[in-house]
Amino acid sequence: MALILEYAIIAFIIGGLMGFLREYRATTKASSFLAFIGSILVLIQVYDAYSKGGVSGSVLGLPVHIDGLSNVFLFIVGIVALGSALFSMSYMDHHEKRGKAWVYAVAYNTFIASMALVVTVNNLEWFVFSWELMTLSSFVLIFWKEEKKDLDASFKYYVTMHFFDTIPLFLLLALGSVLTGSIHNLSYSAIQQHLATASTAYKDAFYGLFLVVFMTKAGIVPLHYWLPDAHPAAPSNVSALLSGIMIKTAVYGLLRFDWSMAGPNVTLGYIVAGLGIATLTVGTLYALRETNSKRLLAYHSVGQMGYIWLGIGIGMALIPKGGTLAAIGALGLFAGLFHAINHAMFKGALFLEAGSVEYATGTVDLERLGGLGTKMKVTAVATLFASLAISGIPPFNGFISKWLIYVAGFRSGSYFLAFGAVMAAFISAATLASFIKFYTAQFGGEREDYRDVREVPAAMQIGEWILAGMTLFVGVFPFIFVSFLNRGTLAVSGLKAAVSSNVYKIGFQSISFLPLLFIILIGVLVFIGYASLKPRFDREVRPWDCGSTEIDAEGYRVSAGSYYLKYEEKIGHFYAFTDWAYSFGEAIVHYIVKVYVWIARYFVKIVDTPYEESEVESVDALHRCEVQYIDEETLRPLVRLLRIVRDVIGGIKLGTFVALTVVVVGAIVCLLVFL
Amino acid sequence: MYESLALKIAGIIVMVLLPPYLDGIARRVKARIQYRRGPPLAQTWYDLRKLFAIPTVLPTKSWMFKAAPYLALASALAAALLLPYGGHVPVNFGYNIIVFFYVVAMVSVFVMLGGFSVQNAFSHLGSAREMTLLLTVEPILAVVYGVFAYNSGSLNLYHIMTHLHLSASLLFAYIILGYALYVESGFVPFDVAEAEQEVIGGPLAEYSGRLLGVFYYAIYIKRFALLWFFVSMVTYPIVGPVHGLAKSVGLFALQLLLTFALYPIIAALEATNARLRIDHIVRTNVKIFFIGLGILAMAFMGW
Amino acid sequence: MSKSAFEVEVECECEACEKGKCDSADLVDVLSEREGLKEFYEEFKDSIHECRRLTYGQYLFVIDRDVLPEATLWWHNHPRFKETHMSTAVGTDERAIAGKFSYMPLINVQVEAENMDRNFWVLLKAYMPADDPSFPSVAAKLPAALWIEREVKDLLGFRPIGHPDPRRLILPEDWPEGVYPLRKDMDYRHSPMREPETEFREPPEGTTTVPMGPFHMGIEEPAHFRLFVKGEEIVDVDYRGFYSHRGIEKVGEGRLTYNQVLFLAERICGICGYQHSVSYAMAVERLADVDIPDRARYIRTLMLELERIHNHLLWVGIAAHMVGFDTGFMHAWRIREPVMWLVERLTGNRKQYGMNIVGGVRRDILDYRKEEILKVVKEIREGTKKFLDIALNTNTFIKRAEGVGILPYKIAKAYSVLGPTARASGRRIDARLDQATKTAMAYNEVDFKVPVYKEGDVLARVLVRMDELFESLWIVEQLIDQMPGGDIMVPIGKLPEYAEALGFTEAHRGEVLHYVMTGEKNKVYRWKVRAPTYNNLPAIPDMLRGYNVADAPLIIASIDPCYSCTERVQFVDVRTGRVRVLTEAEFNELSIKNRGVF
Amino acid sequence: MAESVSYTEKLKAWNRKEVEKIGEKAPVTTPYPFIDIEKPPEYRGIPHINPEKCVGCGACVNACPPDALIMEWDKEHGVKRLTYNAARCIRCARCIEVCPTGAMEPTTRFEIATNSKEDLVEVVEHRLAYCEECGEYLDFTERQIEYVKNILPKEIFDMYALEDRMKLTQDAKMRVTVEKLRELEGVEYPAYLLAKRGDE
Repeated sequence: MALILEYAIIAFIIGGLMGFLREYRATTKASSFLAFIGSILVLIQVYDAYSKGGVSGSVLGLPVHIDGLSNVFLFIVGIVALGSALFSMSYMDHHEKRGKAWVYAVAYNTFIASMALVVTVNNLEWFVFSWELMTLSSFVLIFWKEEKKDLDASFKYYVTMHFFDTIPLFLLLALGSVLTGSIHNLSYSAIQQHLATASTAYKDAFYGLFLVVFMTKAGIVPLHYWLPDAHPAAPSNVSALLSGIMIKTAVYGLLRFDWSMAGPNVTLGYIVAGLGIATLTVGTLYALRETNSKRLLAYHSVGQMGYIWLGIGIGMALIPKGGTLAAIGALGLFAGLFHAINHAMFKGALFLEAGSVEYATGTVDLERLGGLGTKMKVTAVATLFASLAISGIPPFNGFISKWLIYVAGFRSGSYFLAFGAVMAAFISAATLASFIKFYTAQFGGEREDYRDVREVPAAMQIGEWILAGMTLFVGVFPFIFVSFLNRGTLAVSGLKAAVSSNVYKIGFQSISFLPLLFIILIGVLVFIGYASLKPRFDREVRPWDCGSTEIDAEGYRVSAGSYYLKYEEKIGHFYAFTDWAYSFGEAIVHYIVKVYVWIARYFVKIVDTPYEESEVESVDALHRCEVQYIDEETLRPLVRLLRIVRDVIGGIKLGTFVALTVVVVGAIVCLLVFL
Repeated sequence: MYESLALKIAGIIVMVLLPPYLDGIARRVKARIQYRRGPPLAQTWYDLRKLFAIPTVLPTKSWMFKAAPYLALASALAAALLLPYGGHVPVNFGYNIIVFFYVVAMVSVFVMLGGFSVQNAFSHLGSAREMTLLLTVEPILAVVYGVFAYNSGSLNLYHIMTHLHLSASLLFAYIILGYALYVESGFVPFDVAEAEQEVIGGPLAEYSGRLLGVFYYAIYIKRFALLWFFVSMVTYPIVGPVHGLAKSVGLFALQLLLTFALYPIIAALEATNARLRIDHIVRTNVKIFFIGLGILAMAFMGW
Repeated sequence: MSKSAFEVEVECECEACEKGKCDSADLVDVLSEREGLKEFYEEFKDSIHECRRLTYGQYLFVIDRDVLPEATLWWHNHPRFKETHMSTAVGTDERAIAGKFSYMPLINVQVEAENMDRNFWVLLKAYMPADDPSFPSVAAKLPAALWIEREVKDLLGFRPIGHPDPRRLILPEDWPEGVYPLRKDMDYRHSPMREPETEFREPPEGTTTVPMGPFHMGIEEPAHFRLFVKGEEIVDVDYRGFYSHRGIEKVGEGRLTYNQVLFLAERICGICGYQHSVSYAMAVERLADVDIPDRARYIRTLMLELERIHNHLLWVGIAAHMVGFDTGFMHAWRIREPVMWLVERLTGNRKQYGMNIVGGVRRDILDYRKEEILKVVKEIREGTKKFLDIALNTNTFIKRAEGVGILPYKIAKAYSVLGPTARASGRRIDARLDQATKTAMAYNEVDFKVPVYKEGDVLARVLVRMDELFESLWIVEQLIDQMPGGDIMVPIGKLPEYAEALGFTEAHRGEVLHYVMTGEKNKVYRWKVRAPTYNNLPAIPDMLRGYNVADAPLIIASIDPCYSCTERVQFVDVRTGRVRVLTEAEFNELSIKNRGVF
Repeated sequence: MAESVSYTEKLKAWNRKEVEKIGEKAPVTTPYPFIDIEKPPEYRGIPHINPEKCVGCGACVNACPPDALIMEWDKEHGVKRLTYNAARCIRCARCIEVCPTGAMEPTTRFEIATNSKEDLVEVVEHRLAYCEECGEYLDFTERQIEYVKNILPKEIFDMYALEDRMKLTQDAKMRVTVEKLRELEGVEYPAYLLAKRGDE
């Protein structure tokens, strides 16, 4: 049976082929449009699978099964890709001077398609294949801009992924083939069956390796160090995909493999919850002092990932206990999934908005931005919605899922998990602080620099508003997602969360919230207040500056870096400690790179290519080398071909070339594995 | 049915009319402590009436500047509507302690958004201080949720109020709650956000006339809501489940009485303290947060 | 008499000298009267043109302008005279008399702390030719001279060569170049034409500019502190003041008689007016060489101390208010109020007593009022004790005051910081005892201690002031007890022409200094007023740096700044002698008419 | 002073605290604009010119530091105008001290807030003495002359001679003197006197 997903994937492939249009704008617009079509098809597939209660089939020959859990994540893929694709149509004009539209077209569509496959395929081999494809295409997109620091970030990303993702995944493939006795029978059900009877050592290895894989991808502390560099490096529409979808695939993997496949594990649950607590604290408090808007958002991605992991951890830890606690655990799992969806929406919207500001002003530096509120009203309101949503202000969607996480945490009866809820509530305030800064530094006040700024094109506005509007819509009508999500929890744990919900109410046992009533009440109260105390305005004046003459208006504001300096000073020990941990992570990457280079040199010795020994010591040295991949000798014919292509297509930069090569190499490696 | 309606209406009347009078009481008490005569009790109302009559001077074109006071007022009223008045809740949109505090926090959020919408360093400084204050109070409140949830087995506001059982950790939690509410209300010594001598009114520096009046009104109602929450948390566990008109009215009277009794104490505390600096407050609150974690541990140990 | 005996027992042996009648004393006698004078004379022998004693304890050297910095620094950095400081300087348009301009630093030499018979004033007068009024700047090496050199540059058109910060200080930036208000030939028609453009320091990178003033809750009078902050921390400060410059010195010169100037002097400041009044009267009495009756001296001292008492209470109230401790404010002012009532009964007014006249006082203290004074003193002592008990036990207040706004001793000395601010930083100075106040006041006949703290923070300033307050109460009690009988004033006839003298008191903020040079017909030729805030304010940026925006009002208030004292624009019409305010139409007319001039 | 208590007694008895009847712990503030504030009897308020006593000598004008008192001569109308402006007054009471006739009277008034500035101005007009000889007004007022006549010791001065010459302008005086001299000695006008008059 042909799935709608197949058409979606085909749409993405065509989108990638749009790279053959030589003209920049035509390429980006056409490929974005096809990505848009593909996203809509994905969403139709989601609805189809939801209404049918799970579908199986094959997509281009790959075995696919869409159950409740897959469906949740497929929805995330669809909705964020939809907004991003619409946004890209105009946004990509901003990067016109960089050229290389075809690289973008290929990588962007490959990226979305691979993520759609990651969450739907029904076989570990194909999972690994799509996963690597996702990593590679995202890698290409991250350094697509080819600025020095972007290159560093992308290498950091790639090396980290290689070491903590690819290697464990290949080990897992080996483990799976040992377990099932054949490399060709790695479907999820088969592994599950064999795993059920396997020894604990197998299971532990399984748990541990997968945990590392997904921790890295999700940016969980202490393996989050790549994320705040990698996400801002990409163009904003891609950042939205990275933060909105890609790191969620790690959540999918966690649920699919570490829970659904291997069975729930209380200890692992506590570990996951603990990692979640650490992550949400570190990520958000780091975001608090960030002044680059995209880095800030990237740190928040880390922080919000912590929330999701906390929710899942609560579920994993409590469900095996049974009874009331299992119900609370199911609520935690439900809340975690819900937060994943919500995070995709608001974080997608926020990255798109950061892109809009970048598009309009050319900068993402919060220190230099300001006064856009009166110029870019539509973007401003969208940002406000998304900011309030991520800060968990009712009645936006972020509130509902965070609140359910608190409820699950406080009711868990475990000090550790309750502590998690306390930290979550605290971090919610920190998120608010950070987003008050994020919003007001860009849109508050008046600034002369940006007097001529105009609102971004309609396509971008619509792209933002699809996601920003969803934050409010889902916040007011959360019930529409309850059964959808409950299918997910059912698929994972076999339990439904006992969330009571109807059109105007969502709740758990006697704790409930009536978002519709709330928003109506606020509306009515604002109306009453406004009607009875209608504002009357006098003249317009300059802001009060104590009567001093000629105060420099540009400097008459608190710059984004100094909003919460006192607070940051007071919790300086925290920063010092985590900075240390961060540099430790950096050091690890550094040594891994050294090992890789050493291996490369070893290979080089074997095949006797002319490397200058003294030069190849670090990533930077690798940059400088004309030839910098280790598998050159084995792939010599292909490289030759590509070189010819490079010479034919003049003006392609080295980085692009490398990227392309790496994609091809990765694909070939996967093919080799598959065979 | 009718009695419920009557009490709800009484509650709404109280929340709308009483807050400025409470401020009037505070002013009288402060005046007495300072050996002054003090203004009439309705002085705050007179002030508000005067402010309402004056048109607002606009320092910016931003729509947020104009909308923020009304949103803040609506949030404050919404928070107050969520509390029980003699056992009856006027509008119940969230049977939930967390919802209440989030809605209260929304008042601060809109104050900040209003303050940040103008190009004025004083507004910005004040707003950033307000946020820092919120940032340090929130974890303390979270600890209190934890203790209450564990103690009563629910996060439902009324379930908590009626199912609390006495323990050492609960008493400590009450103390911490009182502290957190005092801080969140922004009374001296925690009035750093609007410190007149330092940042000339902070987020409200640019507001004038009617919009300023609306903001003040919202802040008075917010303070009232927080106090009323505390009063309810004290009275309900004592009185127990409410049935019948007499008991409802009695409870309502008790709540009112306690409010009137507590406000002078607050005023006295305000009058006998100097304003702290924001770093003092952060330090103190972080300390109290760690103490709170200890109390939470006590609660989970069953003490 | 022998020279050595002269040195040791100068007061009892030379009655004439004590009264300053030693005009005839020769150079050697003059130089041997005080320690250090001879040493100085030897050092700068070649550059000293004239050396004379003006009056008891005030020595004038006329020196070359080239050695001004060396001479000033010689005294200031003298290893034995530790607390010596440059009080201020006077620039005079002496073209009418000597055909030259003069610039004269006034140095308060402290040989021994609290010994008014050994300490003395040194006035280093340097003449400058009328066509080239310039002198080498002292300010590069001595921050105390920063402001005064900018002031003479503004008001008299002198050029301090090598000044590190030659921006305008007193005149607004739109004031036309080449018009110097304190020159005798100043044309009154010149007036500002444009919107003022003020020069400010460039803000450091990445900072927020917080304008503290001119109209700010935390500053009672107009002054503009431009704080450059990062977050809440103050990185740098710039100051612009003199918004309330009233040109009082100019008004006093030439037109008014010496007794009328006295009333003007009293109105320099709202709360320390009597200090100014006494200082001025003292300066005139000293140059006229008049001894005022003992009873007048006692009454003056009594009033001065009463003023100090209520000013310290006022200040502590303000300090409490600055940190939001309004109860402290209210109570401090409530305790203060009986003093005001008392003073109202003694003099006829709450403030601006109008009690002084050159040569004595105008109202006597009647006997039955003595009881009342004692009653009030008792009341205040009890009230203040209770107040301090409460305030110093208010944790939040102490937290705000402790360790905030620290002014190290070295900076205090370099800026010649005065009064309680200096004493809180460890400077042991008090003009009541340090210099010869015995001709106008009775401090040499009462017993009291000068409290000194070393911490240098705001709390130390609070404590210094409170200790002083109790000392003042004790002084008042002694004065009442010892009050001699007799006249309360002596008439003063004609003043000598072109005589100079200094008058000074220790106000509650520090040493108030009045320099008077008489002109013809009992008028004042040059009158220079230096309020203590003038020396304390330049040190404020140093106190503010590194602290928070929240601390700024308290730190600024902690020196008890009085801007109107410091900034002494109204227009004086020279023909009618009447102060008038120009209407806008007149203003425009003037600007059209005088376009050619500028 | 209608009260039976003597002024000194009143001075001694005056105590603001008792006047306001305020106890130890009671508020110290008063609802000021609604009640009358008791001033101490010594209070030095704005002075007031008693037109009956004023002779228009201008001693106060000379002593006044802030020019609150101004003297104007209006020779056309034969009026000398003493203007006192309370808005300018600094209440130093120097005028009271120097006034020879006690016309400047101290008051305890301190509230000078008003809607119109004219309320603050007191004007005393004196008739200038009239020169019987030349018909011009003198610099002095009639009262001044009366006053001088009263205080001069009659046994020393020849009052009649004085009265003759007092009400003359400077020029007239000179002329009279010269005429008298001529009467006595029979000489003509000195040349310089004639020349000067011709110039004018």
